[in-house]
Amino acid sequence: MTEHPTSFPYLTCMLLSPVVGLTILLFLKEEWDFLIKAVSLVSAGLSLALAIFTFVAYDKTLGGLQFVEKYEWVKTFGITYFVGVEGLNAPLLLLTGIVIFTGVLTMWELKNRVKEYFIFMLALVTGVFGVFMTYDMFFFFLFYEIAVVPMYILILIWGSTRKEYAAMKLTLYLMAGSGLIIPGILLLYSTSGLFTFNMVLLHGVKFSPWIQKVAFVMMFFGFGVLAAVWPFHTWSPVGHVAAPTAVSMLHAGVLMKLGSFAILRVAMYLCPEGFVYWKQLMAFLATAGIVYGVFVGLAQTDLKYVIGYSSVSHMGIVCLGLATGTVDGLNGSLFQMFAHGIMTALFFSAVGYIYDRTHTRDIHELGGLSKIMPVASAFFITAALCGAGVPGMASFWAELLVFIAAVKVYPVQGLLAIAALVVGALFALRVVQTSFFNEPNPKFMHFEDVSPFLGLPRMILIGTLIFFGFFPQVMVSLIKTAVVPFIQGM
Amino acid sequence: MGSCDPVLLGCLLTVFLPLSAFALIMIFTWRYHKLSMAISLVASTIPLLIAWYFFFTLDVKQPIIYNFNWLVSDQVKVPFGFLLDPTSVLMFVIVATISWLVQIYSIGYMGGDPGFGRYYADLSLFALAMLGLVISSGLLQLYIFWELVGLASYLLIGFWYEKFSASEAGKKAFVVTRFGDIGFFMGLVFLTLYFGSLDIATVNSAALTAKMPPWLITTSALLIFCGIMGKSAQFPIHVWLPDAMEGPTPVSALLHSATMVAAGVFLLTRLFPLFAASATAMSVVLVISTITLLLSSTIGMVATDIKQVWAYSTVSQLGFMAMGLSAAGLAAGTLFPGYYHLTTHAAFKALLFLCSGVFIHHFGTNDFFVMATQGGRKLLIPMATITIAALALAGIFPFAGFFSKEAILGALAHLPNKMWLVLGLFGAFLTAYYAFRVIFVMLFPKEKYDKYHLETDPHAHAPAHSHGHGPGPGFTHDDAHIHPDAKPGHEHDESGHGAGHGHDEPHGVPWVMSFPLLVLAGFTLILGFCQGSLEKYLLGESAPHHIEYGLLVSAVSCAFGGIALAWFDWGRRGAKCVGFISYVPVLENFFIQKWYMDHFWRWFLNTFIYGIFSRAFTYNDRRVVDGGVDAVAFSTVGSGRLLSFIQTAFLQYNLLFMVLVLAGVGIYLLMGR
Amino acid sequence: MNVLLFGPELYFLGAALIFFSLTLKRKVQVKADYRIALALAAGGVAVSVLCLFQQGELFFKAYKVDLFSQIFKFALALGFFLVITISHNLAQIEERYHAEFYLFLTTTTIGMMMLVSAVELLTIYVALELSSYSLYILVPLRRGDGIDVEAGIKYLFIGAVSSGFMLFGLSYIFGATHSTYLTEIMPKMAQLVQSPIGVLGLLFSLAGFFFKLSVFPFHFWAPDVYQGAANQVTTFIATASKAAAVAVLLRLVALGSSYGYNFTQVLVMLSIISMTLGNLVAIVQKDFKRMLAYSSIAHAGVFLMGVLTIKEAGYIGAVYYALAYLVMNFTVFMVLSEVAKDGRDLKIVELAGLWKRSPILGLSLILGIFALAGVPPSIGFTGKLLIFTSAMNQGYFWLVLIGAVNGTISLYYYLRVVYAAFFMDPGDLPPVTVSFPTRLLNYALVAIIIGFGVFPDQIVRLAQAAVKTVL
Amino acid sequence: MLLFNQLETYLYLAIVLFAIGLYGVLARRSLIALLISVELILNAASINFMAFNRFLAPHPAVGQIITLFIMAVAAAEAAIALSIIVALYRKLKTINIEQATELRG
Repeated sequence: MTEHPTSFPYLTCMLLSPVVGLTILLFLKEEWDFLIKAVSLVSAGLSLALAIFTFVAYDKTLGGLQFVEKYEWVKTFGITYFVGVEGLNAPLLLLTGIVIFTGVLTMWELKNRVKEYFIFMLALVTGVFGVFMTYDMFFFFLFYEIAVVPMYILILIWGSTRKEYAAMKLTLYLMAGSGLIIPGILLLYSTSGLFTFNMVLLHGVKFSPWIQKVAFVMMFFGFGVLAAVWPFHTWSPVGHVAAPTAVSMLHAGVLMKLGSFAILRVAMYLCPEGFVYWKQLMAFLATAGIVYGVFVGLAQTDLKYVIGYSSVSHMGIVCLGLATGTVDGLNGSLFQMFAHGIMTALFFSAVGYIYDRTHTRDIHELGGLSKIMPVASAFFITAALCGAGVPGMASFWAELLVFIAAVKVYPVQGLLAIAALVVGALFALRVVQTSFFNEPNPKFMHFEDVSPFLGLPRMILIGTLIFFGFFPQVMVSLIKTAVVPFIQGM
Repeated sequence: MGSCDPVLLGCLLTVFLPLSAFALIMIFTWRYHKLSMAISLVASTIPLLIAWYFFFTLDVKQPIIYNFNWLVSDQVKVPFGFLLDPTSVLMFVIVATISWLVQIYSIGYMGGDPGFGRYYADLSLFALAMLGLVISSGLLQLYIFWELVGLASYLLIGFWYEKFSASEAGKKAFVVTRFGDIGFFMGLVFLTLYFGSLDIATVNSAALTAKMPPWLITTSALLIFCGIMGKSAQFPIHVWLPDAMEGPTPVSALLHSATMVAAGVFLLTRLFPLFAASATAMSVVLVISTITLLLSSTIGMVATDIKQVWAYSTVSQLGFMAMGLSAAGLAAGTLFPGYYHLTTHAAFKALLFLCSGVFIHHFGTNDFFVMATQGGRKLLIPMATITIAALALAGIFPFAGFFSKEAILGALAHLPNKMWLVLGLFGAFLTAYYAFRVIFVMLFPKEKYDKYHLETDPHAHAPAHSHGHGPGPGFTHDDAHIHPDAKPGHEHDESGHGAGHGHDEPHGVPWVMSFPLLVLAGFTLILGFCQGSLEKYLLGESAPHHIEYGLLVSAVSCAFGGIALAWFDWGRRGAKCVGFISYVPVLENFFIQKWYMDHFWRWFLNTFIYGIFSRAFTYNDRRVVDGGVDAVAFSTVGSGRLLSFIQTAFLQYNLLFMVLVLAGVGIYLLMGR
Repeated sequence: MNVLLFGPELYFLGAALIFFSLTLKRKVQVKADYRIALALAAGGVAVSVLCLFQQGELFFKAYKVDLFSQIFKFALALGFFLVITISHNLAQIEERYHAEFYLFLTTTTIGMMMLVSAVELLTIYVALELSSYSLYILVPLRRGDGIDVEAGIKYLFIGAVSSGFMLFGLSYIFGATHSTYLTEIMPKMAQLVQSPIGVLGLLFSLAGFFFKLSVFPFHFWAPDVYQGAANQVTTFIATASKAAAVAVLLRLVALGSSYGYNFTQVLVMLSIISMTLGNLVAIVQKDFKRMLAYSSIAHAGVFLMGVLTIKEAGYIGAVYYALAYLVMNFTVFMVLSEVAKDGRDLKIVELAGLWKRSPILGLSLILGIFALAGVPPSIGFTGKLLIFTSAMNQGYFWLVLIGAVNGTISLYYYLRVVYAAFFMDPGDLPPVTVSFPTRLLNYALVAIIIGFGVFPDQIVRLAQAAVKTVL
Repeated sequence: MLLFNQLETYLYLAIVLFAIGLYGVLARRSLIALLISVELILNAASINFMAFNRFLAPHPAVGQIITLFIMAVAAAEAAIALSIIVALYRKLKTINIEQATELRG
């Protein structure tokens, strides 16, 4: 992979702007509510701006790794600070930027322990950015855990339903995952003979098949936990239900992508033979997740549970795309990561708004909301339609690519997954109809609709969805620049 | 894409005007009714002009194709483009015209409705999707617009969403058609596996299909036909269409009679060569369409809701078109008869609906018995036009329906097995009967209707069933998807669009509503005589038109027979006003229950989707998967509690333990050396 | 001879004398004693830094001064200083015993300092006993209703028995190699592990050091002593003495390039059992100090993992982690003794609402806890990862796997602390007032924990240089 | 006379002594007895040192020196142990280890 060093450390700035933000927050007073929010919004906005910049400024004709920064970190152990942007992570950096920015806006009404909230949220985001941009396994894992752990406190303090249980479960589950990841990573490190954590260098090493199989399966399950690969998904609905709005947005929108991205970036990238050996299993689990998710979601009555299970299903699609190991599949998979991230963020922010008003998420209790707050419902319905794979939304293209690729490689699983779409539609519309298109619930008559300011973040998300729904090529052409060499390298 | 080519420009405008209209209204102007209406009208008028311009001036003997890359992944390539050939242009004209007329009509019909703006936004969305579908150059693009059409229909059917049955119907429509679309999509995937590209021209090129393995052709053709079944409401997934009548009547006229449901048949014609390449597929199509024809016409005989009657007649006519096409495919015929019938049907069925719309709007009921008793025939224009339309539907010379039906029966006649012809004729007979049942009732109202009507009001039947299959624990009423008796009731007009208008208008019909009627009536009259030219336009040459008199006679006699029977039952002075069918109560009830199709699907849904899969998976998720995780956690803590007993309070036990372990290790080392 | 070679030890000897004279005077001046102690401790740190790069041998080669030893002497001096800093509220020790407290703290520090640079069996033994005996006395110094003496007596006897084992083992080693100098024992190690006497000797003599490090099965004293001793004493045992134990263990194990398969297996097993047992039992603890005791047992397993690689990388990891452990463990104990002003044993639930009662302590606590749990960005994470890495390099796949899984288990009880501190309602628990110096200390600790976690390079280089002198 | 000129004799003696000491530590309940047993263990070690020194060691005095040291250390240990035992007696009114069972689990 060719590396093009950068003139200005854009990525480091992207990484540091949340850090700086939270350091400033540390010294602000709890009472300066607005200032705190403003600071976090600025730092989030800055990183969003940089993310957009890298997304746009990435030179597709040049390809390879761009904006590369590389410093010796710990020579003795071959740790390097090595960040860069390519087609694989550019969309995800953008996704992170958008979600965190909208997330901060969404939580603008937060009253309780504002300062700490934004501190932890920014810490989490730092981790996410780091994972997406780094090419050194040490830092990869470091950021990975930074991204995972603050979730515990975020859910614990600002969460809602069964939060103690959910927070503990989620954290331990993910940590158990990293309990598998560490040995996997270290196995590669120590058997490579290079004693370096630099992934690009490790990619050059030809590991013995046995090592690859072991390392791959460990990392697949380790990261798979975070990607809610069936049957390691149960933390996700519980966690999402418990988490506060913006955290659910970040978690379902971005963190789950961390898992799938890590599977791609570390497991598949470093152990191609291991991937070939295990991909049948991957495909099977992915399909199971897709089908399973929709069917279980069909029986849920809590909006967030419904979304949680739809995420399980959609992440299954991502995983299926990865399992195909074809250019189309990977394009679709990465596109789906992006699209689903935005979509779920929209879902949760819509639900969050509704929940803050009505204090219920029971789909029967909120009937006919679209009479009372049409805009808020419109947000949710858009997301639901996107989830049902309606054309004109970004996720449609992603699913299209994945399914076509999947049917080529795994006809049975592919067709099953496609068939699951019917239930998917049923499941989305059931929720929409029950909680929005119905007799309005008199209890909620007095609630007012989304204010333009609070509507802004949701509009941003919808805009993104529709933009990429109409111009998918913008995304795919970028992703392709990385995926094609990736596949050839495997 | 900023090309100066006027044709291309036209195509682009056709797609992007409605799109922008939809966006504008949805985002900004949906609060301002008049403005939204204006925008939408503009955005539908220009495509209309373009359509007719193309139709008359453009020479499309050689298909005109534009393609742009929309999405280019590795092997998957989705072009965005336009294909202008006779088939698409004709459909283009039909769609543009009727949607324009309906938009005009809706000004009167929907006036004063709170959701007026949203209504027009949805109409624009539909126009966008339908037009895009018609002139799209690739199958994937077609599929995309196909889905969008479904979305639009979902929104429009559920337009009065605060009425539960309406939103139910919308969801039902979406899901059921989606069910077919999945098949369509799979078919496309299969085709891509073979062709790589899904260019319609490529797929249709006989050379390629010849090389294709037969099983692949058959499979993909049948899968695609699933999509057609969904959209064109063929048996057994026709169930959504009658419920779709929950939507506003103009919507029913536009989507659920003239254009959208015809999209399925359009696709059939679009891919006629592909289908024709597989006899198996075509015979399946023939069987299914025949069943559809008979089933729906029989149900049409007993329905008392005027829109239901026309809905079922639509289903039957669609079946009839499919019959024509498949027969042609089997007997090496042309796609003309089916397509021709599609055209004429679009005209007179839209007319039927719009007329009924006038009545409904005026009397505030859907029940034509009530309309009749309240003096429906006083409304002259609609009464006249509806009669014309009914004549056309029944296939009486010189109305359009006559010619197209002739054509189709001709195609059927070419089949070696004459049974199909007979069935077709029988269908025609039934059609004539139920059409004129309505007409006669309206024309010659009798007093006893109310009594009769009260007796056999379908509301009196079925209701027990609908909520009878209680969705199991955990599934509450919102899961009751398919209401066997989800029919638009009277409450519709009170709660729904009746806001502020309806009965109070003095009399007659606003011009915006009567004008489209007249136009359509005109079409119904003239279309019949354009057969030759249309055929020439479509196929390039007009086949020598030898009329088989036997067939002609039998057909006409069937039609008149039906009308006569209807007259005997309903029209003549002192008629018993009971359908002949009621002499066989079992059969009648069977028909009234719509062959129990809804009950079947309801049962299917409850048993399998909700009952077995969903519940089982949920249980598994709670107990097995999640339970396993929790079990691991608990066992960890438990083992900690157990191990904590090693640390006794008593010093010497600890020492003993220590010494023993040390001794053990020592022995291990000494042995292992 | 160059006096600087023996600098730190001499300094602390002097300090011990001063404290001894303090014990003699009639009237009790707590504040004055504290100030003197603080000054002396600070001076000790300074001296140890001054002598950091000394090299040489003393007392007929029985005493080796090299970077390795000096680093640990610095660590010990630092630990001593830190413990003194939190000794401003020795509520649990009677005023008239404060001077003794300082005195014995100093002597045990001297003992450990000698321990880390002793390279002769007798010296090691004496130094070890010196450090241990002072602690034996420190434990029951606490005023209390008997659990202190109970802890003391248990500590003493477990210690005595294990040192008995050690001595017996040493005698065998002496017999097998005819020498008491490690430098002379080293070459003979290869055939030593062949003879039964040699094996037993080695095993038994390790007992004493395992006891210091509280490795299974010599861990029994840890929970009782941690809980029974005064908070400051516990802090010292948990930080400085751990570092010393790691140091001497590294030095001793470094002797044999290979102990043969079985012996290594034994070490692996002990490491695994220590980690697992410690973590599992810690889950069910209610008392904060007792929980930390079990966590220290678990950490002993981690240290052992680093030690048994007997490779440079592993040693670097161990040294790094020892220093890290000193800092992060101290951070937690500091919070503990700040919250428990009256020096009582703190139940975990008594941390409730700490974020509200004292945000800065809350911050330090969460960072210290996360560092102990090995969560980035913290020295704990980096150190642990370095150790795991080197262990993996030696091919201990399962060991690393189990270690990683143990990390997950440990997170469970660490998170319970976070839960208490950040979520539980303080109820009527009083707010915690933090003096300005302590606040500074907090900031410094936080900075160290994060800073050296993210930028470990300097420490690693230092450790590398140190390890080179041992291996 | 041969018996006394063999290393093994002393080694076995030491082992026996060690075993007795260990047994005492594990079996007796009185803290004083425990202390005595610990001393026995130390003495066993001393005997080893002496014996090895006498029969094998190149340097004549090392073992004896070590033994001297051990004696000194043991003395110190005894002092400390006794003081703690006294403290224990003050607080628990017993020197029976069975009574000191507060800390557990």
